[in-house]
Amino acid sequence: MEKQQSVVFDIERCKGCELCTAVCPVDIISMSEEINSHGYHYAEVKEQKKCISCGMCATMCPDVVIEVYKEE
Amino acid sequence: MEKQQSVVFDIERCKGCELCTAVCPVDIISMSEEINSHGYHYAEVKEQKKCISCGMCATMCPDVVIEVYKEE
Amino acid sequence: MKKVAGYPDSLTDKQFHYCPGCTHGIIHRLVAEVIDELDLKEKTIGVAPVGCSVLAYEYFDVDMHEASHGRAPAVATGIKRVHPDKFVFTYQGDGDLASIGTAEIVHAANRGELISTVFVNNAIYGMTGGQMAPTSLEGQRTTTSPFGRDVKEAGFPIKMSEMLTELDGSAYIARVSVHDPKHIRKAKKAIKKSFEIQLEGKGFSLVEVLSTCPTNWGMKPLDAIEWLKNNMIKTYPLGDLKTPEGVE
Amino acid sequence: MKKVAGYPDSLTDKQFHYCPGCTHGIIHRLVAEVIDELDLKEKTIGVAPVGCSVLAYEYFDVDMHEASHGRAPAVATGIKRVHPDKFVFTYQGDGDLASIGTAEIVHAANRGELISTVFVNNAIYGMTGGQMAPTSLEGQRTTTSPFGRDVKEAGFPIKMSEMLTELDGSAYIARVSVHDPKHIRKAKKAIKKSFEIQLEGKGFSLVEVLSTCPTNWGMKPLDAIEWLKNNMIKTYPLGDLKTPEGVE
Amino acid sequence: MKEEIILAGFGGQGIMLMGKLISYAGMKEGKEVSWMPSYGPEMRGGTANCTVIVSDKLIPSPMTTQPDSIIVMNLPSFDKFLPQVKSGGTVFLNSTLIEEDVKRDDIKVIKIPANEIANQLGNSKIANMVMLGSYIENKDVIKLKTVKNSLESVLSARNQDLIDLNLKALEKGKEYK
Amino acid sequence: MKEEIILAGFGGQGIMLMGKLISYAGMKEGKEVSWMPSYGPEMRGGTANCTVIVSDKLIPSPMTTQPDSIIVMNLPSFDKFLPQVKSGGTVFLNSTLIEEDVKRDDIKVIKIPANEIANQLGNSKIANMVMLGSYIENKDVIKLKTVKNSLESVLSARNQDLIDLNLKALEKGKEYK
Amino acid sequence: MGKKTLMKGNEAIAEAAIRAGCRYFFGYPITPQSELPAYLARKFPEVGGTFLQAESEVAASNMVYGAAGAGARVLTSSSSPGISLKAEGISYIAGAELPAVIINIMRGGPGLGTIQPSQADYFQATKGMAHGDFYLTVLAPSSVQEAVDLTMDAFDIADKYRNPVLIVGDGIIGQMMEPVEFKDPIDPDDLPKKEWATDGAKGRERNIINSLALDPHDLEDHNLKLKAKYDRMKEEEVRYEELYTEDADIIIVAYGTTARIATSAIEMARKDGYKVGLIRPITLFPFPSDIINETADRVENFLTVEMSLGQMVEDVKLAVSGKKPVHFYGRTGGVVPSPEEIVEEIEKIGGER
Amino acid sequence: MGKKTLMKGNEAIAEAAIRAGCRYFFGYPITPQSELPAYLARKFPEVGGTFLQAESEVAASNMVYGAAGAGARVLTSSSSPGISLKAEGISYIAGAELPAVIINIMRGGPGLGTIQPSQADYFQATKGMAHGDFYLTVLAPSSVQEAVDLTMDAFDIADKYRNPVLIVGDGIIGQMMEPVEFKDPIDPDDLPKKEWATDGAKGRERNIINSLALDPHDLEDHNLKLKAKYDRMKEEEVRYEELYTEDADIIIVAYGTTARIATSAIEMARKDGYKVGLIRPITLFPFPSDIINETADRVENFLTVEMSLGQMVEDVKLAVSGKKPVHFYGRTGGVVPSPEEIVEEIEKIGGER
Ligand SMILES: Cc1ncc(C[n+]2csc(CCOP(=O)(O)OP(=O)(O)O)c2C)c(N)n1
Ligand SMILES: Cc1ncc(C[n+]2csc(CCOP(=O)(O)OP(=O)(O)O)c2C)c(N)n1
Ligand code: SF4
Ligand code: SF4
Ligand code: SF4
Ligand code: SF4
Ligand code: SF4
Ligand code: SF4
Ligand SMILES: [Mg+2]
Ligand SMILES: [Mg+2]
Repeated sequence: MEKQQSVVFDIERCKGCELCTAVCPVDIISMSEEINSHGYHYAEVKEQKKCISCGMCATMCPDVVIEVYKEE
Repeated sequence: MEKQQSVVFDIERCKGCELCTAVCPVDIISMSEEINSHGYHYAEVKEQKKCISCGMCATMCPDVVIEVYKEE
Repeated sequence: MKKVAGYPDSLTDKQFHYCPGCTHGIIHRLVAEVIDELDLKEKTIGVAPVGCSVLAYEYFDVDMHEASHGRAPAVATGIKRVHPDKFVFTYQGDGDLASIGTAEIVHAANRGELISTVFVNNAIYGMTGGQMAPTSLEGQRTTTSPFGRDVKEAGFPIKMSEMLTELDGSAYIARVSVHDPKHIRKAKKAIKKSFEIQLEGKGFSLVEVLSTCPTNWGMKPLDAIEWLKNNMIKTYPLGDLKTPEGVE
Repeated sequence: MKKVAGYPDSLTDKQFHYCPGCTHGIIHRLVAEVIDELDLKEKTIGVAPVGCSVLAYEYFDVDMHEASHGRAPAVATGIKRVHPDKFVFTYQGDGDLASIGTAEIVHAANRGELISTVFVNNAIYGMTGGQMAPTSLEGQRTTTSPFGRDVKEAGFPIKMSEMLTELDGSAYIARVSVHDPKHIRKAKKAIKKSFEIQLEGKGFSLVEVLSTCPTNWGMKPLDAIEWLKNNMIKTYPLGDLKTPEGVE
Repeated sequence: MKEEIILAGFGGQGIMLMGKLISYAGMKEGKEVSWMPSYGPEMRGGTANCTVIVSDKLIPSPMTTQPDSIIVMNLPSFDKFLPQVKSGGTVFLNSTLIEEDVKRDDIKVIKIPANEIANQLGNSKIANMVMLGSYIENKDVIKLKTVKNSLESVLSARNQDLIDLNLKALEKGKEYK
Repeated sequence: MKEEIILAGFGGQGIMLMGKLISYAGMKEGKEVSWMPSYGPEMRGGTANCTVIVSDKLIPSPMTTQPDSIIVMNLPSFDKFLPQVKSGGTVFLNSTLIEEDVKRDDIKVIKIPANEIANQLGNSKIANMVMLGSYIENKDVIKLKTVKNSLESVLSARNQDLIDLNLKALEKGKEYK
Repeated sequence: MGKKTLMKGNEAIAEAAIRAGCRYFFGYPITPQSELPAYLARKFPEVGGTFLQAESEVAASNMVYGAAGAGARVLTSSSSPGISLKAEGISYIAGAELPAVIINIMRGGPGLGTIQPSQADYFQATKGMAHGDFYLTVLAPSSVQEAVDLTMDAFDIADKYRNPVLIVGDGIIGQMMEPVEFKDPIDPDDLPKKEWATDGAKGRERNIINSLALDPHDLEDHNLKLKAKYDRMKEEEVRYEELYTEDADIIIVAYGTTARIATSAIEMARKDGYKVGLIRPITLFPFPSDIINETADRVENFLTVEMSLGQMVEDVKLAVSGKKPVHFYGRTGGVVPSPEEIVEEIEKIGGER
Repeated sequence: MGKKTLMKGNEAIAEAAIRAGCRYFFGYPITPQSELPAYLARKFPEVGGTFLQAESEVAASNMVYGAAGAGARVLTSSSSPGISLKAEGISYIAGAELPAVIINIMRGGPGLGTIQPSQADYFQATKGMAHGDFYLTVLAPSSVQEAVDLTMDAFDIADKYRNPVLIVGDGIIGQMMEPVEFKDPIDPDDLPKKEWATDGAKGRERNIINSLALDPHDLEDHNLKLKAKYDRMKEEEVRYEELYTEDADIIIVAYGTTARIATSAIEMARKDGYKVGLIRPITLFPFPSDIINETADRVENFLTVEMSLGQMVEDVKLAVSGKKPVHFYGRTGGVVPSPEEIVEEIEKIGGER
């Protein structure tokens, strides 16, 4: 797990429901072109640095896909 | 059935519960010394003429023992 | 001489099997009188419960269906759906309605099922010999609460009628008592109203009647009447709890 | 970097079997987080229902008991009576709790049984493929109400939580939703409060969580969230319905 | 020795207690015993009856269709059980409430005005003890002494003051043979 | 003639419909048919499969453990059903999602890049029809004409506009042999 | 007879019920029978039928009890655990002598089990459904067409005997699509009036629907009356199918889907020279004991195949009555036996060829 | 062993449960078993037991399910219709492999029936209790003393096999008073800890109580494991009593109260020269088939006597397997057969003497 990132997706758990995308206040979550082994287009954040570590996405995610880290 | 009487008890139905006795405003209902075929001391009114045909006793009787008649 | 009180038409002439002073008998008479007054005898189907009034089918001189314990509202639903133009009522005890039959009465009420329920609450299981009912009072001694009902362990006297008012399908819910002639007359009015609610298609209706069980309360009939008056009514206040116009 | 959101300790690492976007998953996480926060993991016994969350026993990393359909409160009662010092919760759907299990939840509440119930109301039978639930909304199309729920025939959306407030044994009843992060946080608070109520021995507690079923509602997950927000909350208003201090 | 008894009467006449006393005494005297109540859906306040068997050997059926004795305290019970009594058996009847004549000559009949006596003793509830006294006296099944001792075990504590009265009733009953 | 087919893939790939079309056409052509879905507790969004049998005679078991053909549209299905295919049977595989090689030489393998073609036709949902087109062409079980007619009966009315697209997909599938 | 349509078993049963004049359904959702109520919910409005989803199986069972008592042709359907919950009500329905049709699309048990095909409710269906001495007529179709035909018959049998009829299938029967033809529909208004039903005692003596008897002798009389009905069913209603029995020396006894799989197995085994035949009970109660007993005189072995740990095999043994060995092969928990497995059993019995 | 006391069967069973270390009772009132819960309600407080009157039999059954899963020795009791309602829950308890003791004081059925003695729940008890492949251990006492002894054993058997044990009696067993002696009480704290129970996963892997299996093969494995238990019961738990069998040429098979009545009948018939013996099954499941089968080699006739239309007689026939005729005599609906009636049946079989 890349501890440098603010927001980490366990993409194999992601079911591509898009709920996280709708709650991100800075709108940086998008769905990948690729599918995971279950056939789902998973969620990803490309511009990690824009993330404000608000945790909204993790709060909303029904599949406990997301971990969020904050600068201490 | 004696139509002359104001209040008529079907004594074979009476179970001797005494509920009627407590509600008669003129307090004329008493329990007989005799028992009916079920072994109950049944209710009776000895002073029919005192009856005011108020129907309280019949209203209270759980066993539909009592008919009440009123002068027309 | 004019008859001012007597034997209703809608009762068979079979003698009740109830214990001396048991007010089930009064309630039976009231139901029969209302059936007479509303001229329902030839369009009524009654549903008897399992409980002391299981033999209700022997007394009401109408078509009767003896249900399984607690399921009278489901049985009545089946009947009413087949004969929507007929009058259907259930007669149920507190064990029947407030314990084993909880789901059935709640859902019949919630469906606004066009049936009328006469709910005889005597705070005990009469027929089976005096076990605690969900409606038994706090501290009440019964064979299964021999040291008095401990509400912490056995739960609180359940307020079914209040609970049913919360459901959108219930149109009329009332609680009455039969401990004296005045209240008996009120009880009859409530039963009549509840039957009319069905006839008018307004929804589910239920009248809870506080009733005695001298035998299992271990009291003389007159003492039982007093106990009802002095104790039960405190826990179960009387009155219209819900009418088509609103909740009390 | 400090972790501000992540995987709760009280969840196994087994992936949920729920459909994409099904909010059962959110509710699972909240329950696990509360178990973590109250340090209950080693004293909890959870009861799973029959419904989509039947496999809850695979997810909560605590002792679990899979109940029969609707009877989780009875199963939980059995467990709690044996282990009064342990924490016992049930997790139940609306078919489970508000339909087949009506009697069990009513009486657990009335007994003031010291258990906490998480009641997931998604207005449908998810697991069996989308039949009408007692909580389905008026006009809602389901496989068993294909022309929309007709309240005259099928009854009204049932207000279980409101109904349960009428019982003396219920100490805390709340309704929450998980349609956005703000409400999710509120939901968690309510769940935590309900768990604490049990720990404090105050009585029965229940949190009704409005939840989605994108699959059987026939909607995309995001649309389902919207539908919940715009339709369900109207019928099922949110808030604390009953607290130990009083009824709302 | 094997004695099969049916005891019957109105509910409230203390039939069951009477049966229990016989069983209890039998047990105390080292016999095999069984006590079987009718628990049918008889009309409330209607009749009650029980079957008691006292035997030297293990008791196969705890029911009987041919009792050695019947103790009957009201008319319906008399009508119902009289025909069942074994030839050579005994009928103990409460003659206060049963005025009928016994139309069988193959059995012994003992008439006890039990309610009358009980009322004389000041408590109509102990008519059963009068009957029991006569039974004990006439049949060599259990001893009066054992029954007296048993009374204390069977009657609940708060009825202890009734015991004296009961003993009196038992003694009175002995007079009817 | 008796043909046993297993059709399998992800939920949402139109597996069940494909099977129904074959059955329906078979029935129309006067054959005995059966269609049996898996209804197991597969993970939601997981795999779906059904068994179709078309025969001249009454069909005994509607299940098969040795299918004559399998039509597999994703990798898990390919892995699961490939070993079951009867020797001499045929595998129709969706080569867009199944890149694996078939390691059996006793069966015929037909690779159809079904998703690719479907996407080219503008709707990924009709990959199943591409597979079906190939199946019809390669196996002498049902006629394309019947399937075309059947489409109208099987697709619900509001999908009527999809029919054209489906027909195109069927035609495209025919090209893979 | 109409034209052939391709239909799922569950839906076909529902359509058959409509055609049998059934207009009342009370049930509670459960897999794998869900398409049945869903079909009725869609179709009943067209024919004025009443579809009601009950709050539970217990309630559904008692709604059926009420509706049947009120004189209607009424249907309920469920799957294994749901049937267990309906049991008390079914005992009342049988006790009160009411006609009703009950469907059990069986799944693996005990407990929650699986939703896969099973026949492990045989004992429940034919013997111990609930307390007391009563039997249901139990029908076991092995194809969608037969499910349709038996459903229509079921309502007639129920009315004829005033007894509930249970149709047992499994997920294969329920979920499978096969071509079916339907008989012409019956108009419920054309059915004979049930004089005993509760519909308001207008111009007649009142009717009472009841299963209580205060006096045990009355109940015994009633139970003997029930027994007379069951005996009559044994005379008049036994149904079974024989296949390849003429020359057989091994007889497989199997019902429902298992019978079809067994048929495949028999066809395979015959190719290898095993003379195997099939007796397929169509009525599980009354059980076709006589034919099995007679057949026992001329065959060498019986093999009962079930999706259970061994239930119907007891009835087969009772019928064979020690004349010949009765073997058993069963799969359980939702596992469906394959023809190959059955062939192996045949080989074990018949010896290697 | 203590001194003899005179006790009602229902109360004696309750006392025996307490002495077996049972501290949890969940039940719902029903006649004729009412004295059992009433006794516990009175006595449990003295030993710290929990008596809870459930809202229904369905709830009671599931409370037992919960408490058994939580590791307790737990009891429930009911009578026929109530047992029918408990059936689904019992299937779960058996499926989840939990120990529990269930009492059925049977009454006449079907439906509401009567409250008089009956044995018409034999099928339900031994075979078709509910959906799925499972059995209960079924014990049938014929005296109050035996009811006491079997109740204490029942808890041990339940724990040994992790399987529910059902004790069947009838109103005679339940209502009758007979002298009884009790074994010394067991302290529940001395019982071995149930490692599989749910009591909060402290310092161990978590425990799961469950009857669901997603994969039918897993469920099949589970069911085969259950079957292995049942087979072991057949090896280790069969109990019966023989009386006058050495020289008998007619064997009566009867259980519970009926066996006692049959004993009276046998004693009467022997006086008339009929060589009649009794085999009394004490375990109805596992059924004492072997002894019956062996006995069939040396006697001429079997007569099964039941208070039913004929249920156990099927197990007798299965055991006899056609070797000798199996006759049946039954009373039903709450009617108790008299010894005289049974003697008549013996005469019919044995010929006038
Ligand atoms: C399924 C079932 N459970 C239990 C019983 C036993 N039973 C008969 S009546 C009754 C309750 C009676 O109480 P209630 O309903 O309050 O009526 P009451 O006799 O007091 O009028 C019970 C538990 C039964 N007959 N059926
Ligand atoms: C006794 C019984 N009846 C019915 C079922 C079938 N069944 C399984 S889950 C379920 C209802 C699911 O709905 P809900 O409780 O709302 O949970 P959801 O799936 O929506 O989360 C039903 C009816 C069953 N398993 N057991
Ligand atoms: S933590 Fe907040 S800002 Fe970062 S990705 Fe998630 S929702 Fe967006
Ligand atoms: S909410 Fe979770 S499961 Fe859904 S898309 Fe986002 S990360 Fe994936
Ligand atoms: S009618 Fe009135 S006055 Fe007359 S006896 Fe009855 S209660 Fe008394
Ligand atoms: S109330 Fe009725 S039953 Fe009671 S004593 Fe009076 S007349 Fe008799
Ligand atoms: S037991 Fe109670 S409720 Fe029943 S008849 Fe007697 S007094 Fe009435
Ligand atoms: S069916 Fe509905 S409730 Fe069940 S997992 Fe899918 S979305 Fe969730
Ligand atoms: Mg009551
Ligand atoms: Mg739901």
